[in-house]
Amino acid sequence: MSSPLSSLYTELVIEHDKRPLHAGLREPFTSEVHHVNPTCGDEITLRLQLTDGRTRIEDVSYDAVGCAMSRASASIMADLLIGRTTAEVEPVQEHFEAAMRSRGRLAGDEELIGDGIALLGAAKFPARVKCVLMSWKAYQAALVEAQTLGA
Amino acid sequence: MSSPLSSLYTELVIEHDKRPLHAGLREPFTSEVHHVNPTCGDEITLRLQLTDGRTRIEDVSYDAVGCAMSRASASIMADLLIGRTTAEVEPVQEHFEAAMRSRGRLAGDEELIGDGIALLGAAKFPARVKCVLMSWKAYQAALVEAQTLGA
Amino acid sequence: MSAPSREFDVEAIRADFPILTRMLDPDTPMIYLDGGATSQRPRQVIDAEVSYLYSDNAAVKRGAHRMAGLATDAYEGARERIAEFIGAPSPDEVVFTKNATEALNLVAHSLGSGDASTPPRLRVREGDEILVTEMEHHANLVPWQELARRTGATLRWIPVADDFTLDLTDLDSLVTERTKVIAFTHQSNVLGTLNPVGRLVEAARGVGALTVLDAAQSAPHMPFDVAELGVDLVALSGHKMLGPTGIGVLWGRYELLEQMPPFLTGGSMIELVDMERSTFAEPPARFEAGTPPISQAVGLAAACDYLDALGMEQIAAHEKALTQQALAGLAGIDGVRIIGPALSAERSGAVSFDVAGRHPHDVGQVLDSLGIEVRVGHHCAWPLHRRFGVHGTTRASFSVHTTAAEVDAFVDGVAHTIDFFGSLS
Amino acid sequence: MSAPSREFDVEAIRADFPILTRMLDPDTPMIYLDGGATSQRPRQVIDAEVSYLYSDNAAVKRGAHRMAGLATDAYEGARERIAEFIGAPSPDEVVFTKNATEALNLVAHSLGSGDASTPPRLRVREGDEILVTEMEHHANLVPWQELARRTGATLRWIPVADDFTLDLTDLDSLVTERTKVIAFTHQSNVLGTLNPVGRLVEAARGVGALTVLDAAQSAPHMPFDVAELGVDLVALSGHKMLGPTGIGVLWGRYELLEQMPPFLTGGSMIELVDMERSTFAEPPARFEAGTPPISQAVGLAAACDYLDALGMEQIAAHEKALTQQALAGLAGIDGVRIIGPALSAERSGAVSFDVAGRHPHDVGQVLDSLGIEVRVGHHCAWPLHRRFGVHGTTRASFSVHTTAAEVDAFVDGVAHTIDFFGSLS
Ligand SMILES: Cc1ncc(COP(=O)(O)O)c(C=O)c1O
Ligand SMILES: Cc1ncc(COP(=O)(O)O)c(C=O)c1O
Repeated sequence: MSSPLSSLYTELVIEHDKRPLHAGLREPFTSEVHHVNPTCGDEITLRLQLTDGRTRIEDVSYDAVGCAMSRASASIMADLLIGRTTAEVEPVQEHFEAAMRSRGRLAGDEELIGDGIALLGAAKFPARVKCVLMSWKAYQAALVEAQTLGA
Repeated sequence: MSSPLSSLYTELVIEHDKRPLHAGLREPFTSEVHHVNPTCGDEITLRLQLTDGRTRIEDVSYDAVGCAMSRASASIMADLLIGRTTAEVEPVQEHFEAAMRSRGRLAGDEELIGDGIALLGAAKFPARVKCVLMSWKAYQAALVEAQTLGA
Repeated sequence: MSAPSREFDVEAIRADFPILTRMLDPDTPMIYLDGGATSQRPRQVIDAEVSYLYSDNAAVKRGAHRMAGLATDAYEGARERIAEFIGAPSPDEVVFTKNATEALNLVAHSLGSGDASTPPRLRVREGDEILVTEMEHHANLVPWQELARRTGATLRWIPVADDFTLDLTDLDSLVTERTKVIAFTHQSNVLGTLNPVGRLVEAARGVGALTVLDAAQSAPHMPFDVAELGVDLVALSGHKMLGPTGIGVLWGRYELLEQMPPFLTGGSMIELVDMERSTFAEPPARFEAGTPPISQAVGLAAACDYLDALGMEQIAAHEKALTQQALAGLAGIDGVRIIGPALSAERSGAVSFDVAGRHPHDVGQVLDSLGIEVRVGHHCAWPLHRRFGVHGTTRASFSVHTTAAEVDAFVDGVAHTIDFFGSLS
Repeated sequence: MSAPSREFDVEAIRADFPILTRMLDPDTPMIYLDGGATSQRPRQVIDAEVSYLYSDNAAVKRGAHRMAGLATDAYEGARERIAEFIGAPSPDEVVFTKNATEALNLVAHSLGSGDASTPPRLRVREGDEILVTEMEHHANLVPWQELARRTGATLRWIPVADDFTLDLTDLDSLVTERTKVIAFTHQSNVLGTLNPVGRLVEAARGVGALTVLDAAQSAPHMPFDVAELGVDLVALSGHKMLGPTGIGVLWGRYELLEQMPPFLTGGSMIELVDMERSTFAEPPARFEAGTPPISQAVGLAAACDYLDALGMEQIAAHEKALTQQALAGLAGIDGVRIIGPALSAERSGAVSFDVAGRHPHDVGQVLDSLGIEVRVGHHCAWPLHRRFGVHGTTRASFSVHTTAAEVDAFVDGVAHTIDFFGSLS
């Protein structure tokens, strides 16, 4: 097997793909969004439950149809988000996106992005970057919706 | 002066351009058509007067705006048509068109097309063939109109 | 048309495609099995375009100078060549567009132009029906949805049966006196299925409906003759037939084109223009607003020369053999389900499949690591994928330059992919 | 952006254009003064396209394999390069079309799509007004006539004054609360006149109308920056800026593009498709249905590199000097009337003129016999020609590769033409 491929399908990715964390759609939720990747038809429905004046992420639940990368990404993301404040999560998201879009130039800070580090192999495969980022885009949209709904 | 140019602007062409025969719009007429060359904006209004059960061309009158070639062609055509039967004219038109479209391969039969021979220099200039044929197209359309009107 | 060569020498053909020697990384030669998305171009096509640009380039139609004459000859000569290639009775029936998608949009917009002087047969209005099929590429579906939305017409469709062919059981009730257009693909870009053109043309004629054929996937791969097919309008893409991007073709019967209102408007498609209104030129000029894809037309004509020199019968036979090989190979792999007819006799060389439990992106990724370039996703035929309960498929498509060894590598690659993911579990 | 070279070395530039050494017949070198219709292409542009085709060609966006990645990078890289060239804040504001004509049609059709969910500002309806000018190219006139016809809106226009500039006397009454769009050319392709963009933008803003700029003739010849111009939408053609045919550009402010309904529909512009309806992708994808002009985008990016390396300021200065030379030369010839501003400071290097008593076809023919390739006719601006009482004009247009000696030859050629016809009388 050529090495870039194993850098993509790491053990952690395979593990998250097979046994995704926090999967399924749960109640209650502050907002719900549905995102599609029109090039491949992948879909995610994501629910975000905020508490403490809409600053703390109490739950992220989702239903994701997609490739191993996109499913693993949703699982890793949910695990990173749950229990933190939206403010705490901001630098995580920024750093993760920057690393994913860096085409491999940014190594990624494990302190910040945790298991997300296992997804960075995809940064060298431009077509896969979208797969990985879809769940994060959905989170972002759900957050905007939750916060404007509350305003 | 390069020789293709003088083959185009022959003395006869210049003569017909300056003093066009049968020019102007006259009454009576069986049919009238208006033709435009959309690429250059040249225009001709042509009236056809048929007699003898619409078989004989009694008059062709016209108002032509265009380049030397197109004006000369209208003049030469009117002179060729007037006084003949539409049947007599058919082979003239066919031969003239064929020669004009031959890119110079067909020499042209002076017996048939008379002064039309002076226009054949344009056959080597594809962009000018349309100029020369515009009046003939107008005649053809006027003929069709005159004959369907009569039917 | 050049006489086709007697034997099909794939190695000689490959020498005409410089890109085929490309390495994806130092150890991985490229195996390009995505001609269904876009074909590679032989040197002859590129050379024709470059040599036009280095010697005859100018604006067409509008100029009187000699360069304009040379450019116009090149452009109109290309139109004649393409007319000949598709069996069009006259080059005036060949309209150059930017791709097959524009050709189909042109028809849909022209039929919905709302110009009151257009004959009723060529006007889609409220209450009318447009019939498509469930296997259409989005290019032959969305423009009709939009036409229906704009006009108030109703879109209906012929379903696809479990055997991957059109289900014509209810054809008689789907085609009604209200049907104005039947638009369908000649060959599915996913299933490979070849549709029964004659049957649909007959149904359309029975009610005076127009037939619009999407031939983007068929014309490059088999003998193709618009006159024999009996349809009214046909759309093609240059880049799928060894030609350039940026050019497509709409063919239409002249008597229809002549009555159809224009779509794109602007220079070179007019008759008379004043500030308030304009009248329009005869076809094909009426449908070619603005500066057309000139060098691309020259390239496309060279592609027709190239295809004809190989022989369309021979190309079809070559690709059919490869398809058979691929189908047989995939049939032997557990967990692979072919989405399309199992017999090569009923289909073209676009072979789509599903790998149980594996997303096509992941399948494509492993194949790519082996240098095998196949397409993954819904291939712009989303409803068709839904019909078969899959989110996407992996598709290999075969071309004039594909070898039996490449097909073997592909089949082995699919087996390897399944092993790869199995080993990770 | 590459640093512009200090001096403008026309001979070195000419060496980049192989076609310029072409002979029209054994004694007649070609003098190409028709860049206003279509420009010639430097070797660098052709090489960029060919090298893309020989190493990276594949379908963009749709594929996950490495070749598709390379092709997508090339295509999206070209979008970034063009965004930079025109000063667009984001590449997502750059839509590739087939030519400037399609870009203008796209806007006119999108505004008239009739989609009820579109904000009123982006919907042209009955009673609305569309304002154009009397000097428009048909490409920026006929699509608006057709939009008016389809929607019941009214087309109005700003007249052209005797000094060949827009007559803005009645601007305040021409721009009303009903005005939805002001569409105008940056630089007339006939007169050479540069229009007062700022003034028109201000008038449009006053009533909330959109501004659509036809920059087909300006962007290739001067520093051009959409952000500075302040307009809302801009149309460009690749083939007029040393790039390929088959590609044009629509630039638009993202917040407008985002709200505009699609025009052409099909693959790659959708979000979700089912048989009954579809939703659409974000811009620019929303406006790029089907396979785009991929290699042509690569060529166009190379053309931007080439122009920037010469320097747009330097190009403008070079062409201005030639224009001045031509205007001065023609002014000395009896019977020649310039149709356009007499001072080079107010205009570009498109010099149109009338020769008393001589049809432009005849003028062009004599010039062509001398190898001088100029354009004749109404240059797709028929109403403008009527305005000045001429059926057509003869137009010379100057490019980066035009030399002072060529302009001399042109001026001498015009004098010779008049003598030639004089001698025949
Ligand atoms: C001012 C102007 N606008 C628009 C166009 C149309 O450009 P194209 O033919 O490339 O669409 C042209 C060129 O003919 C032009 O000169
Ligand atoms: C069946 C079919 N129709 C239409 C198209 C659209 O072709 P293009 O993208 O060249 O417009 C394609 C190609 O994607 C196709 O496969």
